[in-house]
Amino acid sequence: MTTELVQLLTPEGRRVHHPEYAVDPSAAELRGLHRDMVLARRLDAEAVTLQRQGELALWPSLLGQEAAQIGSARALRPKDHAFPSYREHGVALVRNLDPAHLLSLFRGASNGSWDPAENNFHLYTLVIGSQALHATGYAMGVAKDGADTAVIGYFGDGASSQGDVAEAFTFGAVYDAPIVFFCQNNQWAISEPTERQTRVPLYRRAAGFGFPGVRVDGNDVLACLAVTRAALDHVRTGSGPMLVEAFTYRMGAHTTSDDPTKYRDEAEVEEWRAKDPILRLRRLLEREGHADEDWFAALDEEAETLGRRVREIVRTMPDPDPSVMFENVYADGHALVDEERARFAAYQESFADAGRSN
Amino acid sequence: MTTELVQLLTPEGRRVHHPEYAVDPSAAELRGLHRDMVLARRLDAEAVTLQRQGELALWPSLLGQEAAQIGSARALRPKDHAFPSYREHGVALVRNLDPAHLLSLFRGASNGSWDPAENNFHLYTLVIGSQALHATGYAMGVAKDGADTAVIGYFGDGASSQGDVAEAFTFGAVYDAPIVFFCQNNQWAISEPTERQTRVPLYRRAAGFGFPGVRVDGNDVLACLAVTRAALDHVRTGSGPMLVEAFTYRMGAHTTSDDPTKYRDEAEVEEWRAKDPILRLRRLLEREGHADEDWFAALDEEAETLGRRVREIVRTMPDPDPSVMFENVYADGHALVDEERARFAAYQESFADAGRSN
Amino acid sequence: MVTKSLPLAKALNEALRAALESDPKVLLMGEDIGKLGGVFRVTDGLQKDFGESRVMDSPLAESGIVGTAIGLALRGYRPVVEIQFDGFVFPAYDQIVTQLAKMPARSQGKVRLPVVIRIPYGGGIGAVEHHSESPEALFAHVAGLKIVSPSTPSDAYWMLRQAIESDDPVIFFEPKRRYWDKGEVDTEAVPGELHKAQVAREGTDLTLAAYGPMVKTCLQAAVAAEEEGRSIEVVDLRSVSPIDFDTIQASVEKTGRLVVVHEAPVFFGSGAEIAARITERCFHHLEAPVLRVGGYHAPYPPARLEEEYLPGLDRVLDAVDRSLAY
Amino acid sequence: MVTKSLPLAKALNEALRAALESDPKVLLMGEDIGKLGGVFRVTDGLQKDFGESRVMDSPLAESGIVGTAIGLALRGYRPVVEIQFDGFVFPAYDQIVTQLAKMPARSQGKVRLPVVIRIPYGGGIGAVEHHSESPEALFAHVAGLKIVSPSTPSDAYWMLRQAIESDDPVIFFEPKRRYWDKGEVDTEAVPGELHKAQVAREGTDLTLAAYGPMVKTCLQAAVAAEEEGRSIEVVDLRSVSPIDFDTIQASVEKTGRLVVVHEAPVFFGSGAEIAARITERCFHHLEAPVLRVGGYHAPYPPARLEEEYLPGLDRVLDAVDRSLAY
Ligand SMILES: Cc1ncc(C[n+]2csc(CCOP(=O)(O)OP(=O)(O)O)c2C)c(N)n1
Ligand SMILES: Cc1ncc(C[n+]2csc(CCOP(=O)(O)OP(=O)(O)O)c2C)c(N)n1
Ligand SMILES: [Mg+2]
Ligand SMILES: [Mg+2]
Repeated sequence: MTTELVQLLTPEGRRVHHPEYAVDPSAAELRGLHRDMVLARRLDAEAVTLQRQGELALWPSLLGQEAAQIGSARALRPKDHAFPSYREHGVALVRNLDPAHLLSLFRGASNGSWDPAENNFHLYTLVIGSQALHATGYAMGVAKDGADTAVIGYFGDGASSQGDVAEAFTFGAVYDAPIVFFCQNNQWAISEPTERQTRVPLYRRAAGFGFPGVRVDGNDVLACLAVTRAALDHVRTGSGPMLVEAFTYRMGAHTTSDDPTKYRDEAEVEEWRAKDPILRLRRLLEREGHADEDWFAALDEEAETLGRRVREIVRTMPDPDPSVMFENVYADGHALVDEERARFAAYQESFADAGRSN
Repeated sequence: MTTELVQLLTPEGRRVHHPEYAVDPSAAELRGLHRDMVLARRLDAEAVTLQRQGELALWPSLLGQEAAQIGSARALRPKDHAFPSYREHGVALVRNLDPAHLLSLFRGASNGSWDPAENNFHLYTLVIGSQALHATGYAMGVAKDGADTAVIGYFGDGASSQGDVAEAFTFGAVYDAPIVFFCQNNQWAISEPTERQTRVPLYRRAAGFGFPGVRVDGNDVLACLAVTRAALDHVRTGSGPMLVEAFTYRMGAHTTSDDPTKYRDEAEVEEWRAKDPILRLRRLLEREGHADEDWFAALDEEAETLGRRVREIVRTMPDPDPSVMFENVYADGHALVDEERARFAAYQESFADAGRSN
Repeated sequence: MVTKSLPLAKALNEALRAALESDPKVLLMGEDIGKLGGVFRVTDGLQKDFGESRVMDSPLAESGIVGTAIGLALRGYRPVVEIQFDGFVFPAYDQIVTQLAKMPARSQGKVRLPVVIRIPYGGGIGAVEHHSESPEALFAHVAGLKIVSPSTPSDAYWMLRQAIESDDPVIFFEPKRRYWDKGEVDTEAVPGELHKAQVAREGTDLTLAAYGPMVKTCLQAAVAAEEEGRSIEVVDLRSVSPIDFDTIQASVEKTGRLVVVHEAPVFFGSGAEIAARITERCFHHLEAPVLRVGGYHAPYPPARLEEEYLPGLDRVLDAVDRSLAY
Repeated sequence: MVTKSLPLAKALNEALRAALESDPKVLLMGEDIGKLGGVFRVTDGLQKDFGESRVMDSPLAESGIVGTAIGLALRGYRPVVEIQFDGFVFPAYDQIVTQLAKMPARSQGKVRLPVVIRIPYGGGIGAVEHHSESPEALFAHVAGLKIVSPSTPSDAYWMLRQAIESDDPVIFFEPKRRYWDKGEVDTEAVPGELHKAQVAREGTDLTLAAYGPMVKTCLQAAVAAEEEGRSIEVVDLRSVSPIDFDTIQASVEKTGRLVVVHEAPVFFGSGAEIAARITERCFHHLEAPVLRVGGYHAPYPPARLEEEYLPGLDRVLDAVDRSLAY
């Protein structure tokens, strides 16, 4: 496995040379990557806490996957488009999505309230694998437009088994669509280890569809940045898709509803703790002197501020007005929806009159 | 391509050595293969004619694919199971399925009237790709039973794009199912050439799912026999699926409803005519003296008899009784079906009484 | 006024051509729609004239077709998808009901998906299994979709153009056994509303409501009934979601009797919804229960039995008799 | 008599255990049903006791699960499939409606497919999108499938055992918000017929018909209505295909009024079919049109609005009032 894995930074924070992939970020860029990861983790941790306090319905934690998400997202150009699954809070952060949107979704106050066109960050997709086709179709459109834009589609190791993902590979390949399929192999699909989905490393799936695949150390933010950037450059040339498998680990539960002690050993988690993506970059920053204690302290402060903001957003988030149920189901109206909306309003009125509570 | 293609017999009917695959059929076996192919072609031609005469609703011709079908089917042991698509008339013949079943389906008199357990030949499946999963599930069952049985699942180049086929690859691989996926790449999916489905040869799809794939000359019955037999042996060992891509050509229209002049050049068809699978084996039989003129003449006679039998079957086939619509929808009955069946009978009765025709 | 006499399939072809001409964002996608022009030739000549980038032969994967159409719509395109036959829409069902139908609401209207899914549907052409089904009820239950089905070449032309212009996902069910029926098409007429029903024939004794292929059958039944002195009104629903209940109600308030006819199975079919709602709206006007004529609770039978399975003139007249007997 | 008080989810677990014990051909398949025991723990402990070969964690692909279950059934197995949540059944829709439902008829009965598909369904648990849907109507329209939904632990136990014993494909809808409700289960009682409705409470003024999660709501409504002097009969349908119209009819002939309640959208929902057929059967008995209470024609809303979307006590009582006002 190791030989197949692109790595530019060891768990100890030492740089490694790779014959094909390289990045040379400035000190400021390195600090930027670190900051993104720290903020993503803080946002995530706060959300987990809020869920425990009953403020959110659910939260899928990204813990452990910060490098895969931040590295890949930082490889995107502003005009590029990202199609997430449901765990890509780090990508959302890099794309400048207001966390209120994610929080409202997992609070159960919306099903995804943001405008994909605003940050070129598309809606979360909870049904496994579906978004791979949307991303591919989007990329097919980009190709038709002759635009210098690339698309990245995120999905998990479990998702790789869905027919939709295979069909996305076929459409992407046949239409030379500028899409990077970015698979975060966090080694678990809820309780199922990757062996329940595949016998061979997932990146190899690509070759059978006629495009390149590569496996990158998903806990190495530099490698994720370098490999994703190269992949985006590759697809931009019009030569069709590329698959990147980020080999990483889901450190937490699948979601706050899950109990991983039912199905996996703490020892495995421990092993991966040693490969922590944030610690790894911090070691590099320290070793190479790109950031000092003050900088780290300031970042901690910034993270705390973000945590407070997240709490504040959730605690002050109003419930939506029930009438929104009937809105936006159609653009051009629908007689039945109009009728039901009117009846619903009248029914609500009747309680206001009668004083009988709903 | 040629280097990838397993061939044991040239279009001129000369044997070729292959480092990995070999068969050494007796003269009788060689004649048997030839006979199967000739009979399959005759059955097919007769059905096409009958469709033109309005006796059948539709017929998908196997013309050109005789070697792929007979070679693969002859590789099966009696206990092995075949899951066809809708063009596998040659496989049906080898499995001893009464042609009346196929004819009744394409006459519109049944949707598939045979018992799969009788010949270990399953129902035709018209919805592209679905049967790949049934075959895989069956093979999973075989594995559970610890039986020494293998399963072969047929599908086309077009079908390779369907999500179900990819999912079948995943399930087959993950459960080590004894299944040979047999793709007849006849280079067309109705009007679409294989390039609409894939950028690379289809047999390579397998490696990305963790099992071997091989491309065989689909017009070479010896190679098809050898490769399929080896594949069946491979899957029988419990090491999971194998993919065989038989590279062949659909010489006729997609079905009798189709007009291929709209989308492909006669020159291409001509080119493949030179690679005819039957002629090729005949040349070998003649060159090596395994069969003489009398034998070929007797075979022609047998083929004519089959043709006559096919005509006879179709021309004397009764229309099913309308009441069969309500039969076998459920095993344990269903109140609504019972009610509708009774009403239908009463309604039919009323015409008998009133003399008003339906 | 530019009136031509066209078969229904050709009217659809002209509508697609006009849409491709008038809006560069319109795209056609589907299996065999390019060089072949579709198995029913509805897209005949369009790839030749508009190129492979706008008339795209797609890989053989319906979920892929609809899923990528959604992506193209997100990019600003207006894909018109062809599903080759009714029975082959189900591999795309998840993308249709979970993504296409819901994404606009999910995004609070920030995303609009102007995707049209054309489906030749229904029986009566002697085809093999899966080529004769009428699955409209399976889509009508799902909010976010609109479902229409024309019965004439003129409606075929205009309803398809309106469907393509709509910002909502529309499932466009084409009555395949009427593809070769000719009718006048005025390509400059100002069309009526896409989702309004039309009284196809006036009458006073009973209302027949139908859409798509069954409208013709109902009109024939009305003619036959007339000979027996019965005045039948025929309502061509045109739209299955929404259903224009106002027009049906107005008719039933006049006639007092309603029979709904469709090829799809009766159980959980359109007739159930219409019967339930019209009974609620017209409880004191109905002189007989709303009756339904449709397919049986059985898979579509082999072609040689389809005449027995499909609602034909006699079964419609039988229901008319039963209703009038109340 | 072996009676235990069990939560509904545990009753299902015991039914699966009993089925695995009594028939070596019974297999369980699904995502996360093994070590985890399913996200609702319905299969808890079963893989441990029966092994990985009989309780199979499957790849994440619903079409694959149902498609291979069909293959296993062809080999003589009796697969019981779990779909993790209602909203995730649609990738398997094609295999269910085109293959599972039709193959027995296609083969003229030579093939039988004793496959059970368990689906936790419905809302009320505060979940995110796709985890609260009620898609039963989308299956009931399809011939070849049977659809049931228990409302009590006892029915959960026995109906699941009967579904597994049936040689027909059965979609088994589990009322997930009632998983934790307790009830008496007698694992030795001789059960009634799987597809027969039961009068869950007798009454004389109006009939409420429901199934699955809404039965409890209807019983509560009946209690509340009693305080206002109204005698409500509650029919627990138990089966959505077939529907036991005889039992509903008998009730309506007594009460003269019917309100059908389900979580699924009203439009093209079960209530439509019941209203249409009962109106036909009881035209002269009905003193009011059959009314329907159900979901709106809108995607299931975000959890914080689900109380407004779901039919609750008040909406049921409102319909009762409206019916009685006729
Ligand atoms: C079609 C579908 N089936 C099942 C589920 C339930 N489910 C939610 S997440 C998940 C596992 C996904 O695993 P993976 O793709 O590896 O992503 P990860 O959660 O590890 O990020 C499952 C089975 C779903 N959301 N959609
Ligand atoms: C799901 C589905 N979509 C579309 C069709 C219509 N159709 C029938 S055959 C065919 C082409 C199949 O091509 P291929 O798999 O290469 O098999 P071949 O016909 O060449 O043997 C198509 C598109 C179908 N039967 N099923
Ligand atoms: Mg995972
Ligand atoms: Mg082909």
